[in-house]
Amino acid sequence: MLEWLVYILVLVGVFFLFIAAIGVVRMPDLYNRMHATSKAGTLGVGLILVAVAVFYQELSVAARALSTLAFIVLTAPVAAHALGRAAYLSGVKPCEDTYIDELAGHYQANHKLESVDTEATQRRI
Amino acid sequence: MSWLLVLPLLVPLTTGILCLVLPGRTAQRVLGLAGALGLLAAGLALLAQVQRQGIQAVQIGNWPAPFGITFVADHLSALMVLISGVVAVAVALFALAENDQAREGLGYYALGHLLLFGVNGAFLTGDLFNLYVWFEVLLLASFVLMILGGSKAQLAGGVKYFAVSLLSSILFLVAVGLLYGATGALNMADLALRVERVHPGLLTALSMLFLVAFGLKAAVFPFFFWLPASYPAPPAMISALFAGLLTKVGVYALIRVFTLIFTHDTGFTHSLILWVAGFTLLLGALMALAQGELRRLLSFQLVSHIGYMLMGLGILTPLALAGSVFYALNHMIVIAALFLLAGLLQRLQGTTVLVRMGGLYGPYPWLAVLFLLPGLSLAGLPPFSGFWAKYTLVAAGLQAGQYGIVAVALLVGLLTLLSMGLVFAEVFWKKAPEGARAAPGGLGGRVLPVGLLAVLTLAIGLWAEPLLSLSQAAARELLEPAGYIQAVLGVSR
Amino acid sequence: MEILLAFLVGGLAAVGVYLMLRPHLIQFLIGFLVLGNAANLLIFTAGRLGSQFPPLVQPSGAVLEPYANPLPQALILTAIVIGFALAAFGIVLFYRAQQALGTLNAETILEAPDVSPAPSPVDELPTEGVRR
Amino acid sequence: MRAFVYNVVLTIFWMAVTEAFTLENFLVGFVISFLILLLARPLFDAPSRRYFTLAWKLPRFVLLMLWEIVLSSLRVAQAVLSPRMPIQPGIIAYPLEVKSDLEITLLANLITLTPGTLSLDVSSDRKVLYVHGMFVDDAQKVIESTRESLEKAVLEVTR
Amino acid sequence: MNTLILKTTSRFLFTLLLLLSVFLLLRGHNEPGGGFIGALVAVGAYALFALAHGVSAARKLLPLPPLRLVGWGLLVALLSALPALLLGRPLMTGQWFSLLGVKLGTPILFDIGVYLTVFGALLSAIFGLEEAAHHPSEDA
Amino acid sequence: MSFLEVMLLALMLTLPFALYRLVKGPTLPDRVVGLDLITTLSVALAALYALVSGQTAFLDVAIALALFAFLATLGLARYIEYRGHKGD
Amino acid sequence: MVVAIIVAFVGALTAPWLHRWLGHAAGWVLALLPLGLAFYFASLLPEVVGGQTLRHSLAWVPSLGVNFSFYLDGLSLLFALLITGIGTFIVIYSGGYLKGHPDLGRFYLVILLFMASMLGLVLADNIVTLFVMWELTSLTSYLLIGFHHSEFRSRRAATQALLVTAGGGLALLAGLILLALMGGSLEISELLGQGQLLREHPLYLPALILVLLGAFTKSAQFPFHFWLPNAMEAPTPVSAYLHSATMVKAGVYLLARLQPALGGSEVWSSTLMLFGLATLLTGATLTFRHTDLKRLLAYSTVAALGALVFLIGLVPLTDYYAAMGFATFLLAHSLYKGGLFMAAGAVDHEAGTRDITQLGGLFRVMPLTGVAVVLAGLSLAGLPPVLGFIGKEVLYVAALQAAPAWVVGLAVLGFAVGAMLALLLVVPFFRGQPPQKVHEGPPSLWLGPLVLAGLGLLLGLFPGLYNPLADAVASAVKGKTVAYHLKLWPGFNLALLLSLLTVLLGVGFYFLYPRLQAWMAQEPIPGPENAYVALLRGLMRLAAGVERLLQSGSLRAYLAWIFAGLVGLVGLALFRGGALFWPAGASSPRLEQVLLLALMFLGAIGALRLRSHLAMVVVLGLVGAGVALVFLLQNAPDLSITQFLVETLTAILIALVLLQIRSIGPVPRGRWLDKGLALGLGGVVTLLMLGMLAQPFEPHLSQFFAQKSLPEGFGRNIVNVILVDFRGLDTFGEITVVGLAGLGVWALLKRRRREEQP
Ligand code: NA
Ligand code: NA
Repeated sequence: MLEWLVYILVLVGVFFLFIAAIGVVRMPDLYNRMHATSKAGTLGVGLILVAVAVFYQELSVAARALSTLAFIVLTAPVAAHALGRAAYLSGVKPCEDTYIDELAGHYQANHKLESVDTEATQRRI
Repeated sequence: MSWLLVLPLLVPLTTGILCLVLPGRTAQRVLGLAGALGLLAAGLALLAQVQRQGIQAVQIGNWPAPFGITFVADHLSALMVLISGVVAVAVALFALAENDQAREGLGYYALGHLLLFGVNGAFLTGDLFNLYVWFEVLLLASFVLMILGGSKAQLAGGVKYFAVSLLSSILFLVAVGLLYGATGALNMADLALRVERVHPGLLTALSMLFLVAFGLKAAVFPFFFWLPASYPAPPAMISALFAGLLTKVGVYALIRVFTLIFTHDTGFTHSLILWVAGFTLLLGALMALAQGELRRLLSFQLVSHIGYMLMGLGILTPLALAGSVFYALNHMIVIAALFLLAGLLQRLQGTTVLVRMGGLYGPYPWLAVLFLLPGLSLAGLPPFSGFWAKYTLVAAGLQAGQYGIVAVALLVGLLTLLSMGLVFAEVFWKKAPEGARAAPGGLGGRVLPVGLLAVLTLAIGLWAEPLLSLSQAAARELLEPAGYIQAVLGVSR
Repeated sequence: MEILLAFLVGGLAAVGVYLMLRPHLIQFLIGFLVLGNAANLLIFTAGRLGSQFPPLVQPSGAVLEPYANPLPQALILTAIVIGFALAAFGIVLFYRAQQALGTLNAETILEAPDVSPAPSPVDELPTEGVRR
Repeated sequence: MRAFVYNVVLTIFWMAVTEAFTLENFLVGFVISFLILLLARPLFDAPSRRYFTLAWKLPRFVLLMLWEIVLSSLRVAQAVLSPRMPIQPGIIAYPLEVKSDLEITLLANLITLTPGTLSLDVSSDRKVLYVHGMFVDDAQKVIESTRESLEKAVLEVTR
Repeated sequence: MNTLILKTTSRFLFTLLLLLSVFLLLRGHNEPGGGFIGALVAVGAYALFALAHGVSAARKLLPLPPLRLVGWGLLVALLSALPALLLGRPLMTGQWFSLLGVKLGTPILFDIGVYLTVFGALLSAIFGLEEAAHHPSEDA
Repeated sequence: MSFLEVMLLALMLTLPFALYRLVKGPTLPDRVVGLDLITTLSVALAALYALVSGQTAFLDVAIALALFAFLATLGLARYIEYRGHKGD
Repeated sequence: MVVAIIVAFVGALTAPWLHRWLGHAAGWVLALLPLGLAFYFASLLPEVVGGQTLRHSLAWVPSLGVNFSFYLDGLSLLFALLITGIGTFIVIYSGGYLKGHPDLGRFYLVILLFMASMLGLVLADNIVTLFVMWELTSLTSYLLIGFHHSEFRSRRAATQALLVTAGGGLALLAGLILLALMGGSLEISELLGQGQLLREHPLYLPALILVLLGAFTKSAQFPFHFWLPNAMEAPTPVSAYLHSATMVKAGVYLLARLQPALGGSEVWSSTLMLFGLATLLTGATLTFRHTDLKRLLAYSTVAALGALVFLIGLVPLTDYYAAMGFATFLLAHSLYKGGLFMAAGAVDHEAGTRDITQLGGLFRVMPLTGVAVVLAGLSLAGLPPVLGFIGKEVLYVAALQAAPAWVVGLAVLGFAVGAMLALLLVVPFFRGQPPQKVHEGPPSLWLGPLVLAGLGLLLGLFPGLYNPLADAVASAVKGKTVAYHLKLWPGFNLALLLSLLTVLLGVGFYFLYPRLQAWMAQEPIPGPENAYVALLRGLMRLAAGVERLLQSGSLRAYLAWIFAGLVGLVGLALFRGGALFWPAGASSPRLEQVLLLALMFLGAIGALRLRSHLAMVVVLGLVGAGVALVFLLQNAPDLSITQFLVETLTAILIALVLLQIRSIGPVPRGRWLDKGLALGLGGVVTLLMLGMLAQPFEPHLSQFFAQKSLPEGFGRNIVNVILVDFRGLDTFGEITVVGLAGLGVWALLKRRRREEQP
């Protein structure tokens, strides 16, 4: 019974990893690709790690598997943030379909970021 | 007495570490010299031990061979260690006078002794992979020493030295890996027994990898280019240390593996080594003639004379091998002396470019003597140590009917003599050119180590028997590996 | 598997060598790293493959067979570390060389900026007009 | 914080008396001593008492997060797998209510992990979080839903 | 990189990485890990901190300058090799004893030496380069 | 081939996608995303292999990778921030 | 005898100190050293003349069979007496000639060292000892010829002499070693008895050629004669000593010494006669070109050396005339030539010129020197009643006995030039006016010439004084006992007629000389020296060319050489040894791993076309990760972790550095050479790996580790136990490497920070 749970977890995990991979290929620009890895990727890995925890039914193994998951959850968004920000700063333009870009023009020469007049923004939308 | 065998390792290591840990300038200087003297003493003790009791082996970590790492001292190893101690002492003395606070602040003493740590490890280890590690130790230490101070020339030379060394490193690694894969062994004595089961053609091909990897270290044709590109760059004492020790490690490794492991097809491998030796000798000597700068000239001489050491290995008779060993030992002293001397001249005249030098014979006659002793020794003239080295090789070559290489060896002797003669004429005899720099200050304690080495080459020349008979003992052991294997593995072939 | 690895190692070695022969020294360094990977795979293969278990002794004291040959692993670990140290040093060396020499072109880093005439046994070296 | 230290000290004492220094025993001891401390809650001052609320807010928070991740992944999957790629990407400025470093960071990271949004950067004056959205058909809706679910959750845990 | 998110996260991840590093070091003799791996992770911790907060801030989190650590690491390794010599055994022969049921020995000490050396050396490289690469706009 | 082994193979089949992005780019950050994906996949592979082989030791690979690999992304991001996405 | 030689060397070493201490008187005191040695050797005369040979030997390098051994018979004794005897006067003469020269102390040192070496050379029994002394004479003469070192001409002459003589010495070394190998001994005295064996040995001819090369270069035989006149750049005492009586005679000595062992073959006699004659004629002919006293004497020396070599070639062909002629002519020449050189120096010293056309009327102002020149001139001309006459007489007798008539005729022509030279030398003393302020030099300058020339007269008048020693010399050269009665007046014979002819021709030449000289000095005559110069210029050009070709300065070229060497050597060995394998019994490929390997390869190839280095690093990250995954799937968790970590840190480091430097490479359009080398190397690596995998593998090491890891290493992670225990020393080295790298990086960067500070 537990075995089946493991199989399902793994299967779904692999599925999401596939989604992440395909997303990285198919998505139109960098920022959208990062969505694929940071979400589907995290989920996919997470499911497989949970499968490991379930499979061994040992506290020490589960602890390691779940802390791995925790680490990924901790680090993946930071990495995505750093990369997205750097890419934007270096001039990687969002794809043409991009609906709105409120960040445009707000980075100063020394990479400091201005805040925007939120009222004005809300009006624009 | 197993500690005696690891002493040449522990002394420089401890010195190097203490230099890293103790920041005081005085402490470092004292350690720098004490460590070198200690190494010399350790080398003497080890040689005495080997003399008395034959080949020594110790199983590091007490794991029996071939499973752990074995350290072995036969005559060859012990002699190499001893002479490296001599060079170390000379360079340490020079360094005491030469070093400024800046270089000491950059860790000169620690680096120097860690270099010696690697060199002696390489001389003493009985394990091929372990040898790789020692090579890397001495390599990295030498990289850092080479760029210490960071002048443009040093960086330009350092880049080339580094690049080629990387290549040799990886080559050596691959060679060890392949040999391990073909035999399952890493211990050199174990390898000597197991290579018999390897397909001979494959074994020859593997031996070629070692030839290239060690040939790069030894700077033989066609792998020598890095040496003249880099050795002239660092301060003289560092060049001297390198010239004295580093290429000899390559030569040592070649001698070791091509007497212990790859002896199945000497008709091919060792003939090839002879060709390599011949080209190295000739091209090195020729290119030395084209040099107008002393240290670059010496670098080409260094390359050329590596050929002599390979010549003995290629001929592979007891006398020839003894010649190789003796040549290597002699050359360590002589070339270190010459590079140090270049340092003295640099200090006196502010340059080592021959055309801008001159006029030293009158005011510095003893300096002329200090040049002539090692210079003529390098050319193989009596009554200096270099003569016996060349004599032995020539005699061995004639005995073995290898007339071609003997002719090359003699010709190169003449070219070397010409080269040294030209240097002598330019630096000492020629009038100082207009505006030549007047000697500032003086040379201070820098002269002492050069003098010691120069006297040593003369002393060995006059009384060659001890070192020659030791070299012969080394050669006998090399040609009869059973003793080595017995000492390491405790079994006979 | 071993045979495939032999071909992969050869292929990686070719790529590494090709990069090492490029004129830019950073490419040389990258080539070295590729070659290092190839070398590590080579050593790994040299210890033979086909294992099913890692070389860990079970708490019971037994080693599950066939275990992966631990020796090449130890050798590779050492080699990786050394290679890494070399690479780290090299990266900084190249950086400094670029700063000091203004180039990292393997063909233009000169080794004898001071080209001085060699003395000859039959013709005198010019002593006039020698810049010091 | 002090409560947590007490908890750990008690756990160690538990392990000592049961003479078993294992991970399992640590967990058992931790839970038992936590329950005991829960009884003794009035003995602690107000800031320390936050430890006990956190103890049950945190798991809820984590579960919420997991759920959000699953949802967002499904959304991505849908987008990735559909042939026409129905996305409407955009970068929007999200006016922050949270103030402290920890809160901002937590929120930003959560936004990245949750449906269709990805934090790009925080303005230097910490007033605005710039977010890349995959499905920005209505920016205001994105902002509001985020404020309702994520920012609230963060504030619950941190304050 | 001057970002709030990274700065905040890095404080937490720094300790986490250090913890992982010690974990990998100590269990290395029995499970995957060991001095080298542990040291790399520790270097990662400091590299992260330096990236987020600047090198000088990271240096303050070190008890000794990195190069001094190299010296001490090598010294520890050397000291682990010597007891055997004093007892008349070959260099580096492992000397073991039990403390509270835990098997301790010179090889473990040696691994700690490895840890310290690698940590110090790589950190000196990372810090040095970070300082060299320091960009004016990164001033926090 | 057991189910898990099939899954292992399936997981491996995601790598070509990453390779595509890696080689294709077009910008440096895109390649970094590719590398990031490879890291994530590697964590998954390590975890899955811990299942397939029955050896929990491989979980340690996953742990180390999970906590460490993002440093590369950070380092590269820093480069991109100051030197641009074209790589120079 | 050994002691004598050691005393000679040690005595020489004291010279600079004695000079500093004693000042001008040093020459006289230092002369006591050769004088004492001369007396010592003279005291051995009775034994040697009595037919005894003396041998003294010290073990020197016993492991090579090299002894510091010495052998005294008539030949070596004669030489020893010449060396020490003439040496005595030379030292005295030097004190006068170089009075006040700042380098005089050094000069004493070197010339006495030379004397000691020369003494060692002629006494040596062991061929190694002989060679050592031989090269020492070359070396010391180098320093002596270059005494006026600030002149380029002096330096060039010194280098030339060194190159020619030391170069010949190297050939000699090879020849001597061959002889020793053939004869089975390093002792000359033992080789002498093995002439038969040596001559029949297949290596006889090469050995002979090598020995002759050594002897001919040293003794300035054609075509190596040119260095000797050039060596006249040396101060006169040097010429008087080295270039008349001693060093240049070393080659002659050696030939005479080895005559019993090597002589007796057709090739020996014909070669020696041919070259001897050629040298004689060359020396004679070139005499006409010069007016410089020392040059004239130098060419005359060349001629005399030719004559001596010619005589040695004759020795096996005649019963004893040639040997006796050798003994006599050798001594005569040494005496008159030494005297003449010193006299020429004295004239130069006092008159300020050595040009014979500028000199005149010297006898009035320098009578003692004049007497010496007249006596020596008689000897040079071969006129009675001096020893030179006897020497030439016996020579003619020997030549007539064994040489073809045309050879004898040519020899007469050569000697006639000697007679002419004698006239040229003597006449300025009597004709014309002396230059102003010229007067006789101090005793140190005229004592030597006078004594040497006088000795020539004495022995000419009383040849019986020399006869016993001459017999001993001739016996040594001949290889069997010779007893010949030397007389001043041999009676009328063909030889006497030839002598007369010689003198007449000489007088004739004397009158032709002014015109001939003017004509011959006009155009440079191409000779072997041109070849020497061309050879060396060519050598230097070749050297520069080779350097340009090989040491081009391009790292790429160096690497290409290395790769080419590697592929070539390994490829050759593989194909030659037939080591091409397709291993059987490898583990079966697993699908997911095959996929992984393929991806790694594609990634690596894909990275090659990128321009950005960092992009390349990122793409190659796939290879790094792939390797880690291979390790993972092959059950090596430690490796996998390490690989991942290291790849990550490497990427960080590279990114950090590339932040600072330009990192776009040129668009990689590779050279065919690079591609070929890359493919070649890849192929070779694959072949090697396949070969390796085909070998049976023994896992004995790993089995041991697996067994002992827990029970004796107390660790369950075998890899870690190997690292910290089984092979802990590797790891020790490894961390040293890492530490050094850290130190290096720090040193590199620290320097930079300092530079940045103002
Ligand atoms: Na190496
Ligand atoms: Na290691």
